[in-house]
Amino acid sequence: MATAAIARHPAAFWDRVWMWLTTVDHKRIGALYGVTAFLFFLLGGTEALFMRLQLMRPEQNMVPPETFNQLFSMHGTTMIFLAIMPLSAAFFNLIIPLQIGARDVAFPRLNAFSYWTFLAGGIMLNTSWFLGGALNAGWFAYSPLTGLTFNPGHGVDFWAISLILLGIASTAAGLNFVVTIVNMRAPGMTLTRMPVFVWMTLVVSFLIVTAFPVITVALIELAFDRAFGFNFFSVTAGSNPILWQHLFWVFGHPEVYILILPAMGIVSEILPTFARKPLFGYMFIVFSGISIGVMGWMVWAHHMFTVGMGPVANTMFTLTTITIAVPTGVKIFNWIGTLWGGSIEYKTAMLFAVGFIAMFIIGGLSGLMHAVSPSDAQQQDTYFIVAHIHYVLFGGSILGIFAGIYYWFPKATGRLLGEGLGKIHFWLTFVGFNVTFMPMHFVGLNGMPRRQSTYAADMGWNLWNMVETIGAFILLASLLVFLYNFFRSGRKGEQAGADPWDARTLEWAIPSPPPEHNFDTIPQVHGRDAFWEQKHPHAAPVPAGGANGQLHPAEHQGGGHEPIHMPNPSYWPLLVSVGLGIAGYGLIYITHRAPGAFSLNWGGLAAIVVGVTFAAISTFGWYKQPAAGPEH
Amino acid sequence: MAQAAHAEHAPEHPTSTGLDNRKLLMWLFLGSDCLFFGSLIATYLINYGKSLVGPYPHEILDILVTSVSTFVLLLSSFMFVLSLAAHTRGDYRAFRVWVLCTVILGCTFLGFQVFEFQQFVHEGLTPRTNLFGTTFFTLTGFHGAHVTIGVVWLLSLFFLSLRGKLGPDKNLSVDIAGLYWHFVDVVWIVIFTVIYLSGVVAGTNAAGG
Amino acid sequence: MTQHHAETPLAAAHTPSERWREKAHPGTATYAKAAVSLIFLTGVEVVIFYIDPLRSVVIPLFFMLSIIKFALVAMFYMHLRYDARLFSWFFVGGILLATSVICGLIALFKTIFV
Amino acid sequence: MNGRGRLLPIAAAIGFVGIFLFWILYYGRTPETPQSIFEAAGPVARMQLNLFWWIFWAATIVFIVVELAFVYALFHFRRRSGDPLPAQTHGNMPLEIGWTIAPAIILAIIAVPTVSVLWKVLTLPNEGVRLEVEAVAHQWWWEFNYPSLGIKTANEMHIPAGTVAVIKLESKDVIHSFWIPKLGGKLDMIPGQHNVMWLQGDEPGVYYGQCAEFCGEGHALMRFRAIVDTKEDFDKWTALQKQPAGAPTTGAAAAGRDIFMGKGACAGCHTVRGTDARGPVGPDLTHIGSRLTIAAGIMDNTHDNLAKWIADPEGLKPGNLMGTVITKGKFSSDELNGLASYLGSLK
Ligand code: HEA
Ligand code: HEA
Ligand code: HEC
Ligand code: CUA
Ligand SMILES: [Cu+2]
Repeated sequence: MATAAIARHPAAFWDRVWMWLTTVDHKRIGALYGVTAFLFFLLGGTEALFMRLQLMRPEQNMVPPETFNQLFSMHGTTMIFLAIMPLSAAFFNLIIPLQIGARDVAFPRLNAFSYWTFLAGGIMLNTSWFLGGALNAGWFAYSPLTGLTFNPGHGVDFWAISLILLGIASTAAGLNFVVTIVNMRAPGMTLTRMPVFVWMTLVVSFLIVTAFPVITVALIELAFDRAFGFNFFSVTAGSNPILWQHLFWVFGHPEVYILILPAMGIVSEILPTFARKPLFGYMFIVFSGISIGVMGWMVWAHHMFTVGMGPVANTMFTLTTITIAVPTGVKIFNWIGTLWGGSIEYKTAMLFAVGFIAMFIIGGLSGLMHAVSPSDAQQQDTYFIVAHIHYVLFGGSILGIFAGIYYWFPKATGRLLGEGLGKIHFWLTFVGFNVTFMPMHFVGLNGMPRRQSTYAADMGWNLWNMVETIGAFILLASLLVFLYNFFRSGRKGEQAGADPWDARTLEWAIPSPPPEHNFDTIPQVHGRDAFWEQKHPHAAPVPAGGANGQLHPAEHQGGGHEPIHMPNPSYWPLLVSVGLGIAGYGLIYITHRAPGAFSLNWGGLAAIVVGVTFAAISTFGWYKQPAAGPEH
Repeated sequence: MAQAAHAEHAPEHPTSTGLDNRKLLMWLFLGSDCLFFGSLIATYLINYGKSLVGPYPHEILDILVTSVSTFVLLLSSFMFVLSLAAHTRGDYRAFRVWVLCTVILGCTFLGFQVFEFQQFVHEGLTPRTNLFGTTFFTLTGFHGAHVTIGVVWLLSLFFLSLRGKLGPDKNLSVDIAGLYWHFVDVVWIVIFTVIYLSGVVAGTNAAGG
Repeated sequence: MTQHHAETPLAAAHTPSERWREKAHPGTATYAKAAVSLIFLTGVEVVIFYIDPLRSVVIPLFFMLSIIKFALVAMFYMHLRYDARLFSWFFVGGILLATSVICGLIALFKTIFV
Repeated sequence: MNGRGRLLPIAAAIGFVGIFLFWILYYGRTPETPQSIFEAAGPVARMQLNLFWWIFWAATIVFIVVELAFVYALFHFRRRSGDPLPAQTHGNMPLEIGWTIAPAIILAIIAVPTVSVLWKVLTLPNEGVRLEVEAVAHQWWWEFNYPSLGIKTANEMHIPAGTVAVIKLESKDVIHSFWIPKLGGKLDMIPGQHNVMWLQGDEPGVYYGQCAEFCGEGHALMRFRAIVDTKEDFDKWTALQKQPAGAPTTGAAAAGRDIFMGKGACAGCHTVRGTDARGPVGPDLTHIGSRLTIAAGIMDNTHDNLAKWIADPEGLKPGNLMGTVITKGKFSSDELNGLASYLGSLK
């Protein structure tokens, strides 16, 4: 950006680096999350491109099988844990405090800790590429393929330990956001007045804090088996390797709702804004979100219809799974209800939101087809599943996230993303997406299993695989357009002003980008769509209390001006994360091992001791440092 | 995370629910930790009776010894409520005495555990021996780790109080540490029932007919 | 949750700590009673453990006793009984979820523990 | 209303939905491919396919209705300059109830045939003739045993038409999945757990199968054939398989046998019944000459392909066990020729 200025003042550059390293401001942390996660998204996409190149034609040898296996394993893991989740976290950070009228999250330094730990986990996971090979067992890493016997390298260890780190980061963030949303709302912002995005974040945060401990346990068990020769998943010791699958999917299914609900929240914000109508059936959208979260816990074994659980279990899980279509349908129908009778303006953000709905329906319906377990026996582990996951994850989460990027970019930066390029980006994405993933339905039903490093030429899959690869390159083009737009608009995009979309929620009431303390005075909220009702008093239903629907500062005890305490910048969270990272590497290399023979690796142990000590000392520093600074 | 919660001593803002952020965080964390232990317990139960070689639970677990250590942990919880009460009253000397008692009892519990582990290894049960060993050491080991963290935490309260840094405004910090400590206690209640009492009974039933 | 939410200037009269001190914590006597009950119940558990004729029925009994112990600690020592309902929701929610996962998995693996 | 033409929204909606329907329905017309699920050749696959169509049409109707309404709204309610603020509706109770109940009814309709098929597929039929087969998965090939017939073979499963095959699935290492799309859906092969599935082929024919659970480096190359025979052919095949291996008839084959039993070290891993080769590690080769394919269905069983395979197993199937011992360049082309002749003669 201000490259010239920096060249002249190197000190200013380091000041800025320092500022970013020690920041506890939720907006900055959100930006860090966003940029980092987007880079990981591009990395995961690049991995996908290599897979598509290999699969472009039958019987190719461009990518050797072992590399191919690492590619899809890392692609899945990266997209889910390093791209979509942190991209959602970026929005939580940027938007939630603004939407609930708060100055920051409940625990700003814990928030910084979440980010740095996420970064540590992401870096650790990807360093495995250079340290002997990455995970090669698929993103759900079924045992016993991950056991030492079949997988002597370190890829699985890297995966397990970095996922534990990512789990710590996510759990910390989940705890933080539950507390923030429950406790930090502006006066008058009752639960039923919270924007839907806030609601979905709340549901997701609950899912995170409850689901992640389960995978953490599974990962610990896996890591212990591999590092110390424990027997959790050892068939020869009498254990049942299916336990891994259960633990993974007990987490894994809530996880997919962790991935989709934020996007649903984003879309629920965007539709009313551009249709200029309140969200249709607010309470129903909220309740369906909650019930999706709850029901998401009861369906995990639908990923295991073919492991031979028996007819009773398959029936149960089939029935619970298809039931989820009901609350999801309620959401979709209410979104259509929102558009119905509206006055819809197609800005790029709206295009992406609309694309989300159109594509998610397809993905949801194919999900329903998997849920029917007898015919899923023909679909499970084929490209039909791969089609489903991309329709819900790309057509759902990613389109929703892009909608959010276009929508909130002006709030975060003060500048609009270019609309012309935005529309090109959207249409390239939309077309490229369908060209890439729609044919996967066909090859899947024509019997192409997933995770194939190559396939025979006589199977009838050649044409569509070629089409899919072409689609993937259209997606590449669309992303290049987006990147160009992003950098161009960041520098010389049109000035946005506080409220470029004539929007509805509190974040648009303050300048763009928001001042460090967000709100000069904490607003008093009198209704849903608090800001909209201020701008359009005649449109607001008259509140029972006879309040005039105006946004005005909360009357505080003294009635006067409230002192603003901003949290101090702090490097302690970063240092704790660094400590954890060091300890993590130590754990990966804690033993020299071969099946049946383990000996302690002193280097690994030393790293653990150093890392833990470092983290402990930093925690103490954190503890000693006062949280809030002097008055502003 | 526990430390983080503890460390965040923001000035008291009024919150939407009137509840303190840190306390809310702690309770939520405990709810989350339930799932952590729940998964470990599920692992234990699913693998129960699946070990191919001994030693089996009923051959090796000593109910009497463990009931003593259970007793010790329960007592430590009692000590801690007394110390919280003392702190609330403003009686910091009593507070320190009770905290120290709690810590000592916690360490005693850990001592029992170390002793037990050593004993088992001696009798040929390591985490590598069989499924029982694997699941038993992991579950009780993670409980022990929680206790250890609790001991460190309580000790830090003790020293803070010695240096006069745990005044009336820090009552909540004591309260929150207590929640954690009692949680560790209730988890042990479950473990004692599942692994020790029931596990041994079921084992002898199966073995003895 | 909602009932804790004051619509107007928010709980302004109370600082949070006052709020939860409102309902006084139980006194030492109550604590002691709880402690005695806990120790007593543990004693009962150990005793019935050693009564051979009970072997076949004793496991549900263990579980009942431990639930009571659990509840005693949670209600009195963790003063959930006196504190805001929200705390109980968080905690009980976690417990229920964990219990259902355990039960679900046991059913799926058809392990008849005990 | 005049500013808001109805034609465009309707056309757009139909166009959009039409494109997708075309895409989705297209596969109904894809050429018959070896692993397509659309050509069911047995009762299990047929039940699953019928159910598939049932739910497919249900989903398609939902898709058409919802997307039509959606795209119609997108076009019909687009903003025109000078639009007033639209009516600020907040919801509608009857609608909400309606669109909660309607999907529930559709789901109930789906659930009934689902559960009925589910039980039929997952419980063994207790009538009719049955044949028991044991399928054992290895990284990355298949072993087939017929305990009642005393037969052991590899990579090709023969079953008689019109007979229920009860297949016991096992694995010797990691999890694999047994799948012959035209005969029925897959079931996993899990070490330490014995899954049982049943299949039946109506008509004689060769059906492609493939391992469907990711099982490591060679997963993509872990294929097999299921051969449904007429009753007579099956009996003939059975009789042949029970025989020990025949002696080599040509000179090249005899030379090949000597290498096989001797310096080639083949006998350490492979069994050829009736000879000294009793290796338990690799596929049973007693009647390799009678198979259609070699190396788990990745190549036709020809003399050249056999030679190619023995020359460089690692190159053809990276990571496989045979390649750890039989490395490239180990054999001269004469030796390869001999080995291939010998194996080819083992009809
Ligand atoms: C964002 C993530 C996301 C979302 C939202 C979903 C949503 C759903 N998923 Fe999906 N799923 C994944 C991500 C996701 N999934 C992933 C990543 C995998 C693969 C993992 C792997 O193996 O690698 C997977 C795999 C997967 C399987 C396992 C398949 C197999 O391996 O054999 C199943 C089986 O039941 C399934 C079902 C469903 C269902 C029923 C829904 C439902 O929630 C969908 C509900 C939506 C609708 C139904 C559409 C809209 C509704 C209406 C318009 C109302 C009217 C509708 C009717 C009455 C039918 N999914
Ligand atoms: C959010 C999740 C997400 C997203 C967005 C994607 C995006 C894509 N995915 Fe996939 N995918 C998964 C989640 C996701 N995926 C999961 C969970 C699996 C299962 C894994 C498993 O089996 O274990 C899977 C599996 C999977 C497979 C199956 C592999 C197999 O079974 O063998 C394939 C095959 O084509 C594929 C392709 C793609 C493609 C082409 C994209 C494209 O949309 C990608 C588009 C992105 C780009 C094209 C990148 C552009 C790059 C740049 C612009 C870089 C420029 C660089 C700089 C400037 C530095 N994915
Ligand atoms: C280290 C063990 C080992 C040795 C030695 C070995 N093989 Fe193999 N062989 C295997 C395994 C394992 C397979 C299955 C490979 C696969 O398909 O994944 C196999 C497969 C084959 C096949 C294909 C079988 C089929 O059913 O399709 C042939 C033919 C074969 N080997 C011939 C030979 C010959 C000839 C030699 C000696 C020159 C030899 N093998 C030595 C292990 C071995
Ligand atoms: Cu065997 Cu895949
Ligand atoms: Cu799922």
